[in-house]
Amino acid sequence: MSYISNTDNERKEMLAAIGVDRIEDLFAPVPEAVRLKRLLNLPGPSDELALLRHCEKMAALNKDISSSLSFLGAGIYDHFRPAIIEVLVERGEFLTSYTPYQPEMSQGMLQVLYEYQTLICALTGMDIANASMYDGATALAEAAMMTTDITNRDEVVVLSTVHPHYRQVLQTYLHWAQFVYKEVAPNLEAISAALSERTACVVLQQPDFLGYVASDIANTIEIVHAVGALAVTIVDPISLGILCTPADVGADIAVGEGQGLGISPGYGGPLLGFFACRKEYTRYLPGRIVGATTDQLGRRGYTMTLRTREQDIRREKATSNICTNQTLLALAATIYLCALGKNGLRKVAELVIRKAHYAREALCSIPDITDPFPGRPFFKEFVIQLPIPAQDVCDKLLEKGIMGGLPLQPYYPELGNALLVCVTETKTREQIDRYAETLQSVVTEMTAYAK
Amino acid sequence: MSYISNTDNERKEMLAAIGVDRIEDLFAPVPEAVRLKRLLNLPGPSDELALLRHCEKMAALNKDISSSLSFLGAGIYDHFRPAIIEVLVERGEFLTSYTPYQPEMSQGMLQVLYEYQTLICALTGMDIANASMYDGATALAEAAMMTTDITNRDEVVVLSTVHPHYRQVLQTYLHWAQFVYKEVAPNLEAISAALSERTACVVLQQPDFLGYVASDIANTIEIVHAVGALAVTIVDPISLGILCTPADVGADIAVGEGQGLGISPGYGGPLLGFFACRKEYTRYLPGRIVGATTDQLGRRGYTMTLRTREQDIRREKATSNICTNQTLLALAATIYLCALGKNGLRKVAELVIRKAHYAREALCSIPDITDPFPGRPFFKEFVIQLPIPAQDVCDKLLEKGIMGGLPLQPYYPELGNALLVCVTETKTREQIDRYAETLQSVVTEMTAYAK
Amino acid sequence: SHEPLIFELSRPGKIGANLPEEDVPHYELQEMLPAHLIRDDLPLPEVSELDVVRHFTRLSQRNYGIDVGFYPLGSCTMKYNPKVHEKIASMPGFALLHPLQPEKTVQGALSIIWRLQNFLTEISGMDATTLQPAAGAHGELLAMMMTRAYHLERGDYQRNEIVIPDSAHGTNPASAARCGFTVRSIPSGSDGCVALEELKKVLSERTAALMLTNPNTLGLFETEVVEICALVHEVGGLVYCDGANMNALLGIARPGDMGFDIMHFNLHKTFSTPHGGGGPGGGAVSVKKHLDPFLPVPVVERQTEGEREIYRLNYERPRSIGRIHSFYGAFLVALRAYAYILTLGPKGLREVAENAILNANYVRALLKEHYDVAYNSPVCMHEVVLSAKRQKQESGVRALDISKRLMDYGFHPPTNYFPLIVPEALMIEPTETESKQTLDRFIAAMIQIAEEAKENPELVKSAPHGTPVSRLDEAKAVKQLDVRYEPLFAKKGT
Amino acid sequence: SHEPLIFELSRPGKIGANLPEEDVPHYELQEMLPAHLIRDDLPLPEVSELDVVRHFTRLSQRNYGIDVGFYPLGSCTMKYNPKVHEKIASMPGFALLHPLQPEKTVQGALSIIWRLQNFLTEISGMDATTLQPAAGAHGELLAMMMTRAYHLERGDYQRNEIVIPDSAHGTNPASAARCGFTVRSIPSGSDGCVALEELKKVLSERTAALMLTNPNTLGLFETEVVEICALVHEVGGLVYCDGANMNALLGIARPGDMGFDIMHFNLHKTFSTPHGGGGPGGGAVSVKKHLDPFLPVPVVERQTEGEREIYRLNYERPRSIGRIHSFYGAFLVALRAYAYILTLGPKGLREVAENAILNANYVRALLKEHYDVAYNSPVCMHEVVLSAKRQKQESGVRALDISKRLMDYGFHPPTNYFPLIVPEALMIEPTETESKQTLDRFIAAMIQIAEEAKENPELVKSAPHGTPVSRLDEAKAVKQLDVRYEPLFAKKGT
Repeated sequence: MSYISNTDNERKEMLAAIGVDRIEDLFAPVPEAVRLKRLLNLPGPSDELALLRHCEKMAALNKDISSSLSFLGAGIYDHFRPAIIEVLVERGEFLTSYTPYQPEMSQGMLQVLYEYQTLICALTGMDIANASMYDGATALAEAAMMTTDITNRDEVVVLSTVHPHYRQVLQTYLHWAQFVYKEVAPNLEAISAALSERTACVVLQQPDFLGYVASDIANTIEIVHAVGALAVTIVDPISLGILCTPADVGADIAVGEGQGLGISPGYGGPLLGFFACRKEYTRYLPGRIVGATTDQLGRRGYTMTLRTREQDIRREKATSNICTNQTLLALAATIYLCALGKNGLRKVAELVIRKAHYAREALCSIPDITDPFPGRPFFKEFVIQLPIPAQDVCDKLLEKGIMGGLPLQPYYPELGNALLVCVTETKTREQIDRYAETLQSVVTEMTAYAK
Repeated sequence: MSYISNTDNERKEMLAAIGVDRIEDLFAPVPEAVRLKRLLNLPGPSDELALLRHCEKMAALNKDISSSLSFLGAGIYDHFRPAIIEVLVERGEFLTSYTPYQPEMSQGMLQVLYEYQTLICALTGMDIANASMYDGATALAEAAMMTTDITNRDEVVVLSTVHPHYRQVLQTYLHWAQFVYKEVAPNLEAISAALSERTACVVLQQPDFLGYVASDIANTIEIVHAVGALAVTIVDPISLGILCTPADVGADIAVGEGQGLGISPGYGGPLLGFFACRKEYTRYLPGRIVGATTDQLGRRGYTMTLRTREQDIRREKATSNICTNQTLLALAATIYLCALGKNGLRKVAELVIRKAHYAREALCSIPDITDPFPGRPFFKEFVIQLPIPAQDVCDKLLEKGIMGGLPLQPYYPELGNALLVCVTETKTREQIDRYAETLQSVVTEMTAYAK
Repeated sequence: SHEPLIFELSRPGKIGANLPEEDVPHYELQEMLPAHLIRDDLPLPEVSELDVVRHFTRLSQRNYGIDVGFYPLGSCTMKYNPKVHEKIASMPGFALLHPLQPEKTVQGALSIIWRLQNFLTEISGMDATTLQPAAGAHGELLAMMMTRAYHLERGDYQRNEIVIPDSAHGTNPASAARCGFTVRSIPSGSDGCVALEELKKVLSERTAALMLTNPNTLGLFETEVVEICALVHEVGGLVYCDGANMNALLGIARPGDMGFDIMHFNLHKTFSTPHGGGGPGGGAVSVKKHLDPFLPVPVVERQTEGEREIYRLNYERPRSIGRIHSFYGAFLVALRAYAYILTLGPKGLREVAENAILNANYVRALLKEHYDVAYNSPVCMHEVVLSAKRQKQESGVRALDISKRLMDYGFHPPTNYFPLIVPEALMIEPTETESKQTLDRFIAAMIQIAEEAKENPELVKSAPHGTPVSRLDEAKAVKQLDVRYEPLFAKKGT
Repeated sequence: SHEPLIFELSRPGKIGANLPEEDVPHYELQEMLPAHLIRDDLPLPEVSELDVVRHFTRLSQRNYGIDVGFYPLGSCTMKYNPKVHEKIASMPGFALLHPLQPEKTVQGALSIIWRLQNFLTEISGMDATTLQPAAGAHGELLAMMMTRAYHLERGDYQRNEIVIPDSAHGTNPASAARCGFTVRSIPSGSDGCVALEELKKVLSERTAALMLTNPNTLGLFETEVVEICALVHEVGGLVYCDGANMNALLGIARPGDMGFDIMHFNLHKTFSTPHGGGGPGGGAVSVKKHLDPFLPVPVVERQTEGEREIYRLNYERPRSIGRIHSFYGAFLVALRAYAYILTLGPKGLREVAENAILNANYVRALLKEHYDVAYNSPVCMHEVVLSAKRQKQESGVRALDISKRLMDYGFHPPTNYFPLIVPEALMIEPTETESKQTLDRFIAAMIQIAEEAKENPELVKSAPHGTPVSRLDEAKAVKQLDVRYEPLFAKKGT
């Protein structure tokens, strides 16, 4: 099935109307030398049922987080996704539309994006948000690039507690565009030492990659501003149900990953990068922005605006090269935030932090397991120190149907046998208890064996 | 969550507007003596995630026909259901609407039903179809009751090869309404002998419950007509992709189960009864009928019509008591029949009959298994005779992940160890071969053990 | 924008489905079937998958559902249908069960049926419940069969009359008649409820049962229900409760406690399964102990085997009235009702009734100056019946006109011209899931229309003005009956 | 009908989600977090689940997608998106995979990525493919990074220029600039294609790469593509293919065979994943062997361990340009593309290109008398660019007016004012999934509009007439910037 609807007869009629004999005549401009003289070497065709069966078979080769008990986080989270989201997002009028270049026929999605921008501003405390970016990491990279534009400086300072993948992506973007990437330890001295009149911005993550909340983030940002640099913070939107906003602590740009807002983990994509900043930087914003205006009869309507920043108008002088973005996921996040609303998001954030604290207590009360950062406040992720390599423990846990978290050895070898554990509102107390019991027995068994 | 959207404050405002203090004041007319003084003894409330987990757990206690290899048929069939059906049927405008009493706001569903009626006429060759019935069995019962009205006679003659459940439902309907139910063997002499001037109709099934096609059905119907009785036939809509229509063989009313037309088995419900007849019986039709007409500007539009047959208008003189019917499933069947169309339904029917014949050959070539009805033409179901009780064989097959079919002992003890096997287009040759191999090994093993 | 019939889009050779391949030997049809039984023509449309998707998407846009707006269709309980139920009902472990699978492979399904039966038994105050009926009217018919069986078994052969108030749903007399009974209609009292004197007049040893809707179709609770039941029982009849309006009673009062012997539920109404443009619904019938033996087969039962609970389908019920459905009723609808009850719990269910009543009374309070209230009780239950007789007298604007005009304000109209005993009836059931904001907008529209009826009656009489079609010629639809697309058949054989 | 903002529907105390219960000890927030980091105000709306369902259902009805009608938006390949792909992408075994799961638990996913990489390598005629880019422009940026890496590794430090024809998509120069390159634009020749003389003028030892779209944005195949690639290679540059228009080439010709070194795919365009109102898309970049080492990490590879095939994520790629996505690109989009390719197979893919070309030429043939064709080649590939300059001259009717007027006929307009080199451009890409019937209706509307432009230009200039809003004041949208709902924030702290 090629989803082509014309029949041979119709094709003949069309060729006649065009005035050629064969379809091949229509691609006469393709030189013989570059024509493919054979069929592509590909499988298929497949009928729908066979396709479904094949995909079910492939899916069955995976073990997903609904069939296992997962405490993996590190940027992708198993938050509760109300059933209404998928139903509404998959409505054909949304799903099969494209960039709303023609506002009169796209008022639905344009209004959604206006609502989305408002919600991102509400979460982050920022003045203006764009209509979405590819993911959290590229949103960060765009933010850093934007600060080089704003400040006309060429160095970006990044705290080592920022998500390792985000740092890598940032480094890639900066390096090949010939900017300078500088990584520093997350303390005021180290940061101060790295700052200079070349510093375009400093990048911080709150809560940081290990889940911890920096009490003194406002101070850090003050010293960043003192050298004329900007502060870019990466935030977890769910945490903003209870944590004060990036704007509250003085940040200039807030970015982050919106996957937790009602979007499937999807093996890491597609994701939803969100991007918001203070209004003085509006004309530097990458990506699409939707604005309200009026029509000829004075009726309120929505349209893409500030278009002269964009690549299709401004070409090499555009603020970014982004074109296709993540509108459908912005829609999902909008539905999520509206459904939960003020009370729901706060409730989820409170559930998360309480369950995470309950879990930390349960796990750290296991003999031989310690808390490497006692007293440090955290939101939904925290680190535990194991007596044996975390990867080995996780392998063992997996046999018992538990994905115990992320071994930190590859990212922070200095942390030894550390394991990053994530707990969200979807985990029940019983599941957390089961994890603790299983972990205890695994650790006991493995340390006994090690001895 | 009770899905109530008003807040306490709003409730207070509303009570004030009404002029009472408490909601309880509004049900003052409910005598104290019959008021429930306690909460209902029920579980819950449950949050959405917990509900989903509970339902997943309950679902996991079942073994479904996608996780097993099923050769069950007998009225409910595993036909291929294109993915578009569910997407379109679940659109909120269809899903959450109700009976189109107000045609101006219901043109979508009314047009769907007009198309559905047309498609049922196209399949059955009949002149008029209603907009749906509960299921095949009640559609049959309604048809039989309708013939008592038309003929003013009180006996219904039913062939014993009609689906046993359909016969039971028919008997229930007739018995309690004080009509006479007569069952006869499926041969001309027996039928002739049962006919009289009291016979309102004769009920036949084509293909019959055992899957076989009666070559002489037109002759049978002729002798039915000869005594002034009507012929009601039960047909499999998929078989009508290749079999001649009930109208072709002289039937007056055609009914059947539409589940095969793109509807999930759903543990037997909800189902889709379809109902069609010759136009001279139009005013006796049960159920809703949609007709085309014009609006005040002469535009074509659709509306429920012939409403004076219905219970809400005619009350005890109505042609039936049916009110809520199976519109959404009629929509599914409409989408199915349109998507497959002329070429697709024929292709499916051909696939079915070829695969069923392939399977019969494979199964009947197993030593000790015989064909009890050799040479009798069939469509997608057929009977095989086992050397040991069919139920025991099926139990054994189930252990190997195969639902082998329906043991006929409870329905037709005279058939001995007979098993009713159903093969549809969703079964691959490899699956049929696997069934045959497994059955052979099971039978070999069990007969060896029996000896 | 006009949407053509799918038949008009048809072009020879197209297909809209990607069907399985043929992987078995290609027998010719003639080898398998007698030639005279093979059809030559199959007049179905031929369209592409895109054609199908577009056609039905566009048709859906010409339809109105709860998901689009307020739908106060009285007696139909058009409340919000939770989306999570659709997700549950499409789980393969439910949707893909064959009804003839061995019982041990469907323990989850049988357990849900058994549990829902018990839930409904508790909610109704009865002793046993069946989920076999496919819809409410099917439940009524079942109740009539059981009524007959009950009397016949007692040797009470003369009981052939069913007493029904004139305010009843049409299904009541139709179901009674469908089971061969004679219907005795009784006029409602001046308060809209059953008048005991009228009832007494018709009760006799011929009375098989009284069918009573409570709250009745006027949205009024039958205050004398206990006395009514006693009167019927005194003459040896049964009392049947039409449970269409159970949304008003959840957790507040139970038909079983009022004296009813048998009742039906509309699962789709009270327990919020989608109404699907007219169905599928789901029925259930709950009965007192003395009617239990007559329940239709199969009955889902629980047995304890050692530590395990085993659910089974019991067919060994010699006094059963028999089978009434191809299999076991609308399982996937019952599943949604089950999920709904679990979600709400006992407190939530009572809140449903309370808020349904509150919403109806709110509408009633704010509209009673502008429209006549059908029966002037101080309060109503979950719905209110207004009458446009004032408007009709003053300006010839009828209930139908008001209904059509409501469409221009974006609302689905109430039920009109029912109950039959109310002239120019407008039967409004807001349901508990609608908010005060929505009700306020609806009330404002109704008041505006009442004004328009005075100031500009033509505007109302010519409504609706914004729908894809204006009022349809219903007479023509009957006279020039057009119930299928004839050109499809005209082409036959060509 | 107007739909309020969700914020306008908000009422204190409402909630639209049924959230998990608290089942752990109730620590106070202050016990867990420094008080100064706890926010006091969270200005989100408060609405019910029904409010949410209705609001977004109603908004969807104010939007137009392929499922609603013809959407010939040039350069965007708005073809039918098979519904079965949504079903596949929502299978828990795909949708619920965490990207940091151990490799042994995601073998199915990795195998699909690996297989799709190979499919695209074959389709492109290249040697290796990555699925890391989140969209087409992301792929372009990646290509620019790899271009820089390639030259730097060769010690070619002076190559800082990217040559781009003036007909190119805006993303091309933007991506080049984003990577720090200088853009050298070259004018198209009189035939709409790259003029070799113009190209030669700018090529030098500073040339890092030429970015070329083929077929180009005029819908024309660059007939001299082999010569073009050779010229660039001669001066040491790379040649990049913008694959946005690959729908025209599937199975007919391969960029790798034409001399391109690197190219990107838009999975959502060519392989029909839903465009979602602007995304998510999916990118892929295919390269020749000499660029393989520079592909971003991780790279999905297959190893054979004994009898088993093991898929893994390889990060040990020392010459890689690094990481460009949080994880591995848009897996669920790639999955749909994978399903699409399997469904169509090699023959089906070629038919896509053939029929896309046929459909575009059919539109072109029937409209060329009524509108100017931008560049007068005898045929076009998968899209045709018309110009309304005749209409503009004759009656002042512009491409924009014609686009808006098309809405009144129920069609989404073509892309307008692009490519920039065509005055009053109307860029029409019908795609292969549209039928002759639909094209005929569209052509008729276009001809009708051409008539209207002559007879009644005001009608066209004031279009659209049937949409929820008429033309919007874009200048006001910029001047009085209103990009969020301010009252929500005004209430803060109150």
